[in-house]
Amino acid sequence: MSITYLEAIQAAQDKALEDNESVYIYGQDVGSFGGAFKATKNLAKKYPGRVIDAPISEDAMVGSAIGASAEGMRPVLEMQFADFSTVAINQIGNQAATQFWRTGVPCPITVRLPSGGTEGGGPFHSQSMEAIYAQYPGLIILTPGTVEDAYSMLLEAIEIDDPVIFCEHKYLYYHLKADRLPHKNLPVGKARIARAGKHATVVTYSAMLHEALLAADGLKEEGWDIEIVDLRSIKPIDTDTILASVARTGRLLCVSEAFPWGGVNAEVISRVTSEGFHLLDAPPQRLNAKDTPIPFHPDLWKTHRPTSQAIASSLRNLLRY
Amino acid sequence: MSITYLEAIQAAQDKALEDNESVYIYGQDVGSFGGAFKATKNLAKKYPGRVIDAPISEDAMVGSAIGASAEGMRPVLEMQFADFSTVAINQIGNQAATQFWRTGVPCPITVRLPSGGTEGGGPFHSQSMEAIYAQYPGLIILTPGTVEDAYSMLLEAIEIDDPVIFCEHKYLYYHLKADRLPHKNLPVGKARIARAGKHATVVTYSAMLHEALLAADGLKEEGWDIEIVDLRSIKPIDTDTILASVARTGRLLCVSEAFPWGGVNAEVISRVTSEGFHLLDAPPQRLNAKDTPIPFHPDLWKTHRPTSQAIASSLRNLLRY
Amino acid sequence: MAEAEIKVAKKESSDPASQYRAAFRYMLLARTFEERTASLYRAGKIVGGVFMGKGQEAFSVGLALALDKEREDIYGPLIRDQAGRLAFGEQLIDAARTYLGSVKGPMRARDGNVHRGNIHDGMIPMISHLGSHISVVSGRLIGKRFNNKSNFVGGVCIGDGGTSTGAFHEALNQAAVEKLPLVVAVADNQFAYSTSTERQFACKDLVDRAIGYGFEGYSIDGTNLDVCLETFDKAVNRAREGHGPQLVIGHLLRLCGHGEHDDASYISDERKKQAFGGDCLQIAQQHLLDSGISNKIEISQWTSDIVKQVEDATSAAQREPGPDPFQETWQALSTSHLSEGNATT
Amino acid sequence: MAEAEIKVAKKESSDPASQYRAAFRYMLLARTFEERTASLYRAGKIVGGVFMGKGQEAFSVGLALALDKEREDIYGPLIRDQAGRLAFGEQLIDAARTYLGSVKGPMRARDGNVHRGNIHDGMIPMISHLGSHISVVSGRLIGKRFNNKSNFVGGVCIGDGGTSTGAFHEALNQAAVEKLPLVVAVADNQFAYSTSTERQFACKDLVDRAIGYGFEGYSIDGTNLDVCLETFDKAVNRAREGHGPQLVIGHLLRLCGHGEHDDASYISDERKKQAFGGDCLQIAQQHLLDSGISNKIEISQWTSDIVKQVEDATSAAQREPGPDPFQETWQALSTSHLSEGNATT
Ligand SMILES: Cc1ncc(C[n+]2csc(CCOP(=O)(O)OP(=O)(O)O)c2C)c(N)n1
Ligand SMILES: Cc1ncc(C[n+]2csc(CCOP(=O)(O)OP(=O)(O)O)c2C)c(N)n1
Ligand SMILES: [Mg+2]
Ligand SMILES: [Mg+2]
Repeated sequence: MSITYLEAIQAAQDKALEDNESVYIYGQDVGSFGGAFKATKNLAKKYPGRVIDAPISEDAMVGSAIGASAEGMRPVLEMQFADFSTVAINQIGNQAATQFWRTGVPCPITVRLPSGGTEGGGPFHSQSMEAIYAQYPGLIILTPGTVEDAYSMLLEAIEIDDPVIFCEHKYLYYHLKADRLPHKNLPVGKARIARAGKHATVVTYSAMLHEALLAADGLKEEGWDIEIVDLRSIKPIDTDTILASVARTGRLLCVSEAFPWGGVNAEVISRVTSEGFHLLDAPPQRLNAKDTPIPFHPDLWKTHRPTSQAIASSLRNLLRY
Repeated sequence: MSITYLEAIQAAQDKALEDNESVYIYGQDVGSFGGAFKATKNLAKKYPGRVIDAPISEDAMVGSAIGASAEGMRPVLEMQFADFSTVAINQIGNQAATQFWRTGVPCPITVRLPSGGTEGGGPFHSQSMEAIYAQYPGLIILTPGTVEDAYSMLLEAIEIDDPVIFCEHKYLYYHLKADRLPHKNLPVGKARIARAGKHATVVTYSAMLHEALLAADGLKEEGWDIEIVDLRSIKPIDTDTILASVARTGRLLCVSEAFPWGGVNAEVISRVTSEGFHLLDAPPQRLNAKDTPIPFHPDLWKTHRPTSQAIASSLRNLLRY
Repeated sequence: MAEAEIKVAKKESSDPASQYRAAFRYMLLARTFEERTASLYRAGKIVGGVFMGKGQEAFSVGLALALDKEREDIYGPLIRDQAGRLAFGEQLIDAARTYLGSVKGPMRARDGNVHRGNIHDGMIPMISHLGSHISVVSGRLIGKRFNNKSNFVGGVCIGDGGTSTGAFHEALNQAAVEKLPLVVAVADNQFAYSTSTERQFACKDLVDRAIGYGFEGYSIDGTNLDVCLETFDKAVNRAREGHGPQLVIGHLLRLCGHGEHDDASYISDERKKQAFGGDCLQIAQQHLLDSGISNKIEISQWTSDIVKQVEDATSAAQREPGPDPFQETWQALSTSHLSEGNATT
Repeated sequence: MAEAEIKVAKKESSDPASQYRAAFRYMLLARTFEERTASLYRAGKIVGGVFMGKGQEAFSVGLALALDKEREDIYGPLIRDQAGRLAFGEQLIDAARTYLGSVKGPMRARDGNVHRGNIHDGMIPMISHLGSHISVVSGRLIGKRFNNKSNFVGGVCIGDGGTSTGAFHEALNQAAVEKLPLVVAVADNQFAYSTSTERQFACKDLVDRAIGYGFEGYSIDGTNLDVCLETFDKAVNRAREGHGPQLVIGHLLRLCGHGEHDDASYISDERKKQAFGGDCLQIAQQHLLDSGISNKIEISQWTSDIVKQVEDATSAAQREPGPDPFQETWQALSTSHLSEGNATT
């Protein structure tokens, strides 16, 4: 048997609906249609009345989920694309994220964001919004990069008593496969050494994990052992695991598909340089998408986002330092 | 004569309306009432039909400004509080910011955000949103920290052919005074050495500039000379001026009132460590607001944001390193 | 205590006269309390904005009195709903604590003034972004439906200006699609801050929006307590009985500045003489006297009771401690082990 | 070239028969072109989504033909407005270029497919977020008013699903307050992706929203070209003459999937047989024949001309170069000296 990243997301929702009566799913076309990407396939039929089509009203979708959560429900929202969550950012960042701190009443909602670029996605169906949400206090931001994490972290997200922004990567939906779903997995909050190495550390997450792994394979042939840290969650960030890796390698490259200003890479570098300055044998480097909207044309898109080639080239520079 | 930061903003809008027929002002209560903070005082009367009250529709406010700019207008929008621009973030980040890159047609709109904390402002009237907007390609983000900059940079903002997010600090509105308005000033894009020193560099902007200056005054008595860089604009960031300062002092503390994750401090530290790693004699440090919503109560608020005391204490640690 | 007595009057009696008497006393209590907050604000004892419901108490109390906490009704007040909050069951001391920064208030001094609420008690603590609380109230109703409850209603307040927000629209449409028992009370007080309604909307009456959402609609004189009580009673009952969402527009005038920092000099005296320009509290008092439902002596007794209540609450709250920054956890998450604390500073 | 000929017919003649003939040919051109893009999509030659206007061409062309570029009218099409785009003056080659990734297209391959437009030509290049282009069209009208222009109109398209967005609401309300000459065309094609209208709104007919905004409203059979032409003619004229914004709801059925990746199996055959389920193109063709406005021979000549035009445009666009990443400036700002370029990478 083999299961895709997308199927893992469907399976996690299936299990959550099965295990917990308080779970329901709400989003555009998630009902009998099964969602734009089929992440809720068959669920409406299997759980009548609990997988509900929403009008094109992202603000009201989130607002109502916040209210329902106060009645003991655990809503799972699907945004059709991460990009469209922009019109719900007020409910997410100002209403959901502040509720526990203001009132002491937790707000257990999960917002699924189909994120990241694909060929032909263009400026408004390709965004990686994790770093925008991460600026808001009161949110947990998950960025699974493997089939196993997509499954176990979504299940955990639904159980967590705080609002979770679940950034699943569209590029991985069909491309990524695993043999089976995990029974146990690293918990949310822990980063994973996705590849052990000794010459440099790459800190990355989501689809870029796989570009980094490819780059490391290539560099292996040149005699370099690259260690790769998969962040898994970008808020919180598992700084200890990163520092331990940098302590081993002395070199740091951060890779993210998001826009360059601020964001995960800058946050990781700031933590490492502030807490592990002495561990670094070379200036920490980062690689992001370019500072323009995300291009439609595949040739432009491939240049806009970091690729394994670009990562390898950055690593060579870093290793030569 | 003496003129406040707020009066400087009013004066800049007055001059822009006077000098350029294409300028108009649009925002809630900006008309005969003169705006919630009186930043458009008298302007509706002086420029009939060009200073217009908007309904409580921030999304439509920005959308219409984008359209009007394509007709040669140069709209200046007032958000009543920066926080409320959240519901316009889609028009700002996805519509205005992408237009030039997608079409080649510039989008000269200015969005004024009364930003930052004041006593009793609470979670929704105190936000510093500059680092959220800075993540979007296609925006220029200005953060004036002096009366002179408030004036000259707002005039420049209105002339710039790209969307400008003008983050004016409410705490400075009445507190900050200057003798006169400048005829000439540093252009947008250049940082300013607000205080020369040799033992450590503080990079900051907006209201925190004044906390940093106070801290530096205090440390002077302890024998330390602190250099202070006022960023003035946080996108673009004048990396050269920062690096030159760090080259002089060997020590870096970044201070911002915004939430801690990512943001200006992380971006500055990433640039400095990547390009000026060898200049640093100590790990770069940062000081932000805490990672919770902004508290209502003045005593909590003072602890939540960085103050001159907190800055001085961070600096002492940094200097002892 | 007079406050408790008002509540008894509300619950125990459904005869119109007692209801009217109770409603009037909530209005008077709200007015008196708000006037006290205004003077505390002017004295520098309250920070942040002080927004008064002066002129809207009848409309505000009308909705809240029609709601029933025992049936788990939900209430979503806004900035001018002191009267409604009290009628829904808010303790005066909690209002005073919130304004005065007591750490014992429901928001623990983290949030202030009109932003208070009590989620478990069914009173939504509004955030400032107008319109955004409506879908939260709807969500409460959706949640109750999932939990197989019935007979509940949600009542939510908004101003004329708030109807221009996208959030308002999405929430009303969603409520109609879900056929929720939601009553939306729009206090058309002719102004949003300084902006009068001609610059806010272009329909004749906001009730004209009801049909476009599939709501049942009511347009009423919001200065007339009788009309308010009757209309909300009807609307809440219709919602409870499954007739779907209800839109009630109350026509009235804001009899104060937007906040206490605003002298409202832009509101002309003529405006106050026009239709719906009157003071609902005075009108109600006159009605009490004219109809013989009450009398001068009783009203003056109520008044002095209320003044004392207000005095007691504010002075008690003032004696309570403010928050201690060093006792704060400074964690925005309930899941402590995922909270980063100061990782980033 | 037949395309140019169609345009002449539009401009020169206001007699209904010629207008109908011109409209029909735009519809046929749009249908033929979109069917070609669909097969190119299936062949893997087009990336991104392909969304067809099948069944909506009459409604789409109706608005666009009523607009007049010489009066600086503005047009804000959406994903199913190929017919309207062509009638407004879009060159077929530019459409083909955008789908096929030619760098010579108006979006230079930076953006694709339905997201094309031409700002200087008055055609708004939509972003994906539904509803957000309406206020941009309004802004164009506000800008023209500031520039003391007159007689201009803005026409803007949206679907039934798009009416649920906050952006839609804010824009319509704003247009009404500003009394803008804006015509909002809502193609109620019974579905938003897979979601049918009962899950989208709860009023009887979306035209019921007109009164709540202060718009003039029209609810029409969107499958009948005659009705579409006449209604939009009237609505555009009313807007031009200063009667303020107009809302036109067209009832019709989406005769294809949401996009070409979607087989639309959720749309039942009965639905297609119900009112407004017909194919506007077939209906118009029948009308041409029945009324004698055209005849089989002419229509078949038009058809073969159009097939050739479409073939020419798509094969020309396919021969054109794609973008060269190394020639790109990768700058999102027009102010080069403030552009950071790769400062951050
Ligand atoms: C989205 C949003 N924009 C702006 C504001 C600032 N603001 C607070 S109250 C107010 C006026 C509200 O008017 P209305 O809804 O009529 O209520 P009223 O004050 O008259 O009770 C404004 C503009 C806000 N709170 N939310
Ligand atoms: C704000 C927003 N949310 C979600 C989407 C995703 N989306 C694209 S088209 C569509 C359905 C649109 O339906 P409708 O408005 O009826 O137009 P139609 O496709 O029927 O022409 C959806 C949900 C979007 N584009 N924008
Ligand atoms: Mg009002
Ligand atoms: Mg539709």
